[in-house]
Amino acid sequence: MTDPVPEQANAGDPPLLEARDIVKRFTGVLALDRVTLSLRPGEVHALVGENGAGKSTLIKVITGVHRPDEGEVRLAGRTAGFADPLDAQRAGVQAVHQEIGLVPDLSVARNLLLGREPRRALGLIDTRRMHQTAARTLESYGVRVDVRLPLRSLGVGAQQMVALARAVSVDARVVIMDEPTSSLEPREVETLFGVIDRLRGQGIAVIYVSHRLDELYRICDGVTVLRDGRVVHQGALADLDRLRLVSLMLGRDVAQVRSEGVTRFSGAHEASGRPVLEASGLTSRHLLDDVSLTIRPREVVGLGGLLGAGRTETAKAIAGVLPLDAGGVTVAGLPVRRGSATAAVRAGIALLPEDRKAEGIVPTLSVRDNIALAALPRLARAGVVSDARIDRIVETFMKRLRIKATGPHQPVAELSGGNQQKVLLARWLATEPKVLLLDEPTRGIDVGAKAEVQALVDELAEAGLAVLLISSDLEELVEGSDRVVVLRGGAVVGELTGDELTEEGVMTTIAAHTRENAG
Amino acid sequence: MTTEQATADTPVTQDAYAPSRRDRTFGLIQRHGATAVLVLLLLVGSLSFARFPTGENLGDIAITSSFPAMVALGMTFVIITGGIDLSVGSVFALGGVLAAYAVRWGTVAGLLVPLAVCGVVGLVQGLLIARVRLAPFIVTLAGLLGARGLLLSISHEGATTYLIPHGTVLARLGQGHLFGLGYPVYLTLVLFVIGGVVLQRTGFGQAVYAIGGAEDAAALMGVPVARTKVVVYVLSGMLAGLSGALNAARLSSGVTILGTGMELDVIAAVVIGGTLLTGGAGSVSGTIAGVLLLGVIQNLINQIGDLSSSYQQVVSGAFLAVVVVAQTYLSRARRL
Amino acid sequence: AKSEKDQQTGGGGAQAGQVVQTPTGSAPSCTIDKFGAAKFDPKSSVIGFSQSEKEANPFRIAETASIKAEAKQEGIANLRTTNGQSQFSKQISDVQQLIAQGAKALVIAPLNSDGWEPVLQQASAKHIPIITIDRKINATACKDYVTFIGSDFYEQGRRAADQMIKALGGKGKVAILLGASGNNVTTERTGGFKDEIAKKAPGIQITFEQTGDFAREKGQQVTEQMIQSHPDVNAIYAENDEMALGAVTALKGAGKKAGDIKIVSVDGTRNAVSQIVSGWIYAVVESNPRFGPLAFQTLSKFLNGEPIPDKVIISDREYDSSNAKQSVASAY
Amino acid sequence: MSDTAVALPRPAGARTLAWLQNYGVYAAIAALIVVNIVITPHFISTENLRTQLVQVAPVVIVSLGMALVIGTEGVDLSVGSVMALATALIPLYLGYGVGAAILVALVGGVAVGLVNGSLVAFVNVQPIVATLCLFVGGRGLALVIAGGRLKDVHDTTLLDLGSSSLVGIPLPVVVAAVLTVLVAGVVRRTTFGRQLVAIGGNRTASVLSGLPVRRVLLLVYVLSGLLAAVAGVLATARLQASDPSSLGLLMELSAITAVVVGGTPLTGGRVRVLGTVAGALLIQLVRATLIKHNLPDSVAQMVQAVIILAAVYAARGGTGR
Ligand SMILES: Nc1ncnc2c1ncn2[C@@H]1O[C@H](COP(=O)(O)OP(=O)(O)OP(=O)(O)O)[C@@H](O)[C@H]1O
Ligand SMILES: Nc1ncnc2c1ncn2[C@@H]1O[C@H](COP(=O)(O)OP(=O)(O)OP(=O)(O)O)[C@@H](O)[C@H]1O
Ligand SMILES: [Mg+2]
Ligand SMILES: [Mg+2]
Repeated sequence: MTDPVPEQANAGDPPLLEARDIVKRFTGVLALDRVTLSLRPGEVHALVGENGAGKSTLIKVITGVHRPDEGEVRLAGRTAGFADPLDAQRAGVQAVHQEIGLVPDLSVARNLLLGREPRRALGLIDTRRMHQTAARTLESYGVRVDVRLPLRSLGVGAQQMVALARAVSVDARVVIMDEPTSSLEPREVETLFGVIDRLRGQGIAVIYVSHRLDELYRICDGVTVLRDGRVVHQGALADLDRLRLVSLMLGRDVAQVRSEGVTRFSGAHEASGRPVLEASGLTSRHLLDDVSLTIRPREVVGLGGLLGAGRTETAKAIAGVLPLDAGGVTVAGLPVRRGSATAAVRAGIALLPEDRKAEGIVPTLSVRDNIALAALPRLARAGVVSDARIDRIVETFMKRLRIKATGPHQPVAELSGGNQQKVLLARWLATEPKVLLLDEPTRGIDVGAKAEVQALVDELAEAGLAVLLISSDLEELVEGSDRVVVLRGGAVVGELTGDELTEEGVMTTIAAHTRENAG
Repeated sequence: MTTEQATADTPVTQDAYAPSRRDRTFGLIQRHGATAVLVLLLLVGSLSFARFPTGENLGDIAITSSFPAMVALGMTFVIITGGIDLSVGSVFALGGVLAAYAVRWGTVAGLLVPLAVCGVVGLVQGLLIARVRLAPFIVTLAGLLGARGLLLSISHEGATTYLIPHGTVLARLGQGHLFGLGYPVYLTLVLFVIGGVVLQRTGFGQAVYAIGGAEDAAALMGVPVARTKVVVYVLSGMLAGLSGALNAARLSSGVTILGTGMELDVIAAVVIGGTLLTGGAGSVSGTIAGVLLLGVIQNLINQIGDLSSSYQQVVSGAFLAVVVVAQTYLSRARRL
Repeated sequence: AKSEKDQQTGGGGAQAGQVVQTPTGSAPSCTIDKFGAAKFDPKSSVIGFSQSEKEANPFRIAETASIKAEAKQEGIANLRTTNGQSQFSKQISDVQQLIAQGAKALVIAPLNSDGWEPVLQQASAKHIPIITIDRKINATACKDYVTFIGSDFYEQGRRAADQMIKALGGKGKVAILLGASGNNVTTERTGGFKDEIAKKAPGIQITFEQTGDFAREKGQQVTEQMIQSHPDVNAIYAENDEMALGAVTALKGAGKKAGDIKIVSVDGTRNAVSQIVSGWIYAVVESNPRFGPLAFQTLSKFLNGEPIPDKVIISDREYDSSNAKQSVASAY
Repeated sequence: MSDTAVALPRPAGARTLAWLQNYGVYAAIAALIVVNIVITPHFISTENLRTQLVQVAPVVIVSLGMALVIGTEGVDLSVGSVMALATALIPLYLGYGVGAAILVALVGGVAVGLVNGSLVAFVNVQPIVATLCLFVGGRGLALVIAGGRLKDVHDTTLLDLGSSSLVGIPLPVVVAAVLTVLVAGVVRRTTFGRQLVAIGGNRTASVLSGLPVRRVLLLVYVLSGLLAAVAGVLATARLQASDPSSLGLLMELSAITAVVVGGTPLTGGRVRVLGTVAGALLIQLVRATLIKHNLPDSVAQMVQAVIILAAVYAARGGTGR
């Protein structure tokens, strides 16, 4: 392994990493079109663009996952051309990929240390030391778990932290982070920024991909804006203001972007009537403790809390997929059969899961079939589906959500993350639900699409839906919700409405209870 | 490590994340469900049949199970990577025929030739699976046919059975006893211990699990996916060949009709042992329990005595169902 | 070419029992003392019978039934039977288990001739007499086992060839439906047939040989393919009756008439013999499965101290148009 | 930017490549037919065509059910035993008429499917071991029912099912064709069909989407059992005998191979009905070619291995692991 570059970076240094005229085609898609990018030691470089712009693809080319069709990758002035990720890692190029890229069934410790486990005599793995090292490392990232548990038992956010810790804790010269914060809490984000600052100090170059613009401005030096696989802007981030950046990404002019504001929530809807959703006393051992909440039509209720607070579990419990020890759910006054997702869907409950890949998309199916999936019974007569009706609904939603695909028959696995998210949203909207449970709905979605999704949530609420919004993006949570219920350790610890409903308010509620119970 | 100092002011989480005792017991049973069922079955067998718990009978079960066990060891590795090896039955038979054929050049040849040839069979399969990216099921199905074809051509369409002469070291290896147990039993135990250590305590073992758990992620984490897969199939081929060779030594001859249908028994044993066919999870201790379970079931059916062959099959299928259901219930993972 | 002697050996009734061929190998010489076993009373002892294949074809059904019936008749209360289900490893462990269960004598229908080493070792350590039926074990008689009772498969092949030569008048093209690959029976029935044809009828060519796995369906399918690729074949030698019957179905399906293609097979099942009557099959060489009487008779002789020959070859009958009609009832 | 879904164009070259990957099995069949026309005497004849189609019909029917099961990321090892069970049941009930006998045989298949399906859907047993139980026990049961014996079948109506033709097409082939169309229709046009591939593609997502996962799984195994029973009935009619000891032996391997060669990945989430039929045809052609050329078993097995690999290689990309 190579040693990290020790000295501080300065402008005169040669580029540490360079991508030159990279072209990458997939069957039918030109994902990268002569993309050039160069990084100096100690530079934190933002890579931004709409969903499907080619960010992840560029990263995969740099780390040897994909072979470029044209162009070359150079490391410290020499042609690198990594054959595979292992090759890249040996040369000191580490990446945290967008879809986490860990092995869910392996234990946390093994995931963290895979390939560099502490050894004993005979080269055998020293399990005890491995667990200690892992626990210690993770604790420094604010994650305290039993590292012997399989990774899958952690929430997405904690998994993300494990992936980060893994990438950063080896000798690296370049660290690439593809949307590392998409499911992190403010607190974890701070931890992460601390880490990045340290990397910068050690002369390590960082490529940082995120759809959260304020993060970019806080830590990035340079920026590359991609649109449809082409570089549309490159330079220092400080030279670009936010509006200009967004307009570059979206390819729209500044004036138009300005008129659209930060979040697209209008807050125009007014909750009314009897609650559609009433969840009472939801209890599941170790996970949920007597959680009750109600949502009225035209109301957006936010769920706040730290990672592992039980927000996802609450949503899953309502959707009938989490085995419950006690408690129940009614929709429009009618009880929903417990532990049956089918019954919940039929009652009008829709859950947009947080883990898109594992719980959302069906990768073998087309965009069309993915969209139609949950609504099939409605689109069929006597069990025979009507292609015409499906086509109509699919077309409607592909337009309405502006899903970027070669067509309805493109395999959904080929779409960019953001577009996959839109497909899932379309799947649920097609069922015409009464209650919409959104678990991190804008996770990994670009600014344009994010605004669209937010507007859509607004619009849906206005149209009479009851919405439960789970988001790690506090701004989104506060702006989007009429009311925020705060969870901790699987129990409700507070509720904020009206004037209390501010980012600070939510933070204090969480923090108060955390401190209170920490001892 | 480049991260030294931590931002560890207040930890985000509480001790709720430490597993409860219940969870840990649960995990223990989950990992050893097959063993639990095996113990149960041994108890039932001992109580029901006086002739069952004798040293001689148990010794018979041990030696009879040792050959499929070796094969199952290789299969465990294969299945944990998310693959499957249907060729093992044919390769097992091929190993035996080769050993009997090659023993004319000495015991070493009698062991090395089958190991080498069967290893090559595994290598070819592994390359086709890992490099050419063909489906393991199909590749090893072709291997099943190919290895059987090879065996038939060596033995003149099965007309010639090569013998392993009495008194050769090879024959003694297969037939010798120590404390009432055949040598192959000890060898099997040693192989399983090594297999367990390799799987749990080496980088290779970690790679095997990682590939089965999420192949793409494993590749992203820098696991040498293709190489590991190739090695796993070579291992499976060699273990099947070794098992066949030792079995031939025990039988003193390279019997040509062995091994048909063996692949399903072995796969069943591995899966009953708690290894997931989808890959990523499993253990060699489970596998040995699985193999013994099948052996004990067979033995118990014979203890019953006078069943016609058809009833034997029915009973054996029913037994299997009970065992499989029991094992599944015991090791049921919590979903979602 | 019949060397039949009317020495009925028990069983009797309408069903034809086995007939010992004369001369029966070398002179009887194996005694219980020479073998080294101790005397015991079979009626009160555990006797083990290990069958090789499922009782799912007429031969195995008749064989097992005959053993069981005879044991009952002899008053043997403790007959333990196992079935190897066509898996050789299983049969080996079956027999070991019989030994562990205290069997005093073993009757074995081996699935394979080789590979009996562990069983023979265990048995000889306990001086358990073994009688193998229908297939030989490749080992030393009167040392590793007492004796073998059964047909001579090679001879069956030769006799089938003789029938074939008669059917074709010494000239023509023959297809062989082989038994399962790697099986001793297949090997010997093929060897005997081919050797005899080569020796006696150079005018007969064997132009096609494919395995039918001893099963009717496979025999039918292979024959269907053969009819089209080798339309000039005049005769079929099927290594068991089931494949012959499959061939008959195939020929019927292809619009052939009875006797267009001569079929000779081995086994002597009732179905096959009745097809001789209807003209579809030319001749069948019998392989008599009723081993019970002969096996237990041999065992009791042995236990009485009488000398036993190292092999008891039974004389199988032949069925053709001359005797098929009267014999259908006595076929198995 | 307009308000339409953004359509990205796909070049023609990519389409050809994708076609070849998806339809390699058809290319392999075509190649094999050409080779046979050149090297095999009497290959092009209606009799030969008939023989191949009639022989492959039961395999096709079983493979259809297998394709559905594999689509859900499962596998059904018990199909051969179901055929044995069906064939064993027929002679018992022929006395009540052909219809009754066939009905009972089919019910037998459904019963096996229910057991398999329950184990998989409700007990969560891995499909390969769940169906292994009846793979072992089913044939035993068939033999018990049949008293271990092969029985000749003389009922002319039943025999007609195996040997008569409809406008020149043998009846078993007609049945297989009709069932193919039906199954293709189920996969393409019904809720059930869409749901089963979704379950195979991502079971968790299917649960979360509210699909009746268990019901669908149960039904899939029932269909597989039913189709195997149909194949058992046809095979009985053609063999003119009920032979539970050997009917359908190794059928599970043939069927799985047909399905996989036809482009359905064992990892589930996709079902190729026509590909499956083509896969069965390909295997049939390979076997026929080897038999017709009278190759010894050793060579035949090795050649078969190579051809299967070649076919899958050609269809690579369509198959998963
Ligand atoms: N394996 C693949 N096969 C075919 N097309 C692909 C593949 N991977 C990516 N693409 C296509 O390449 C383009 C770029 O995708 P990429 O994942 O790089 O986008 P991204 O910028 O990372 O988007 P997001 O912000 O949503 O993650 C998209 O149009 C996508 O559909
Ligand atoms: N930071 C962490 N440290 C330790 N364990 C964690 C952490 N985050 C999550 N977990 C584990 O993951 C499980 C699920 O947490 P998870 O993300 O996802 O719950 P959640 O409250 O729904 O979170 P989110 O609000 O992010 O959806 C928790 O029960 C806990 O065991
Ligand atoms: Mg991306
Ligand atoms: Mg969550």
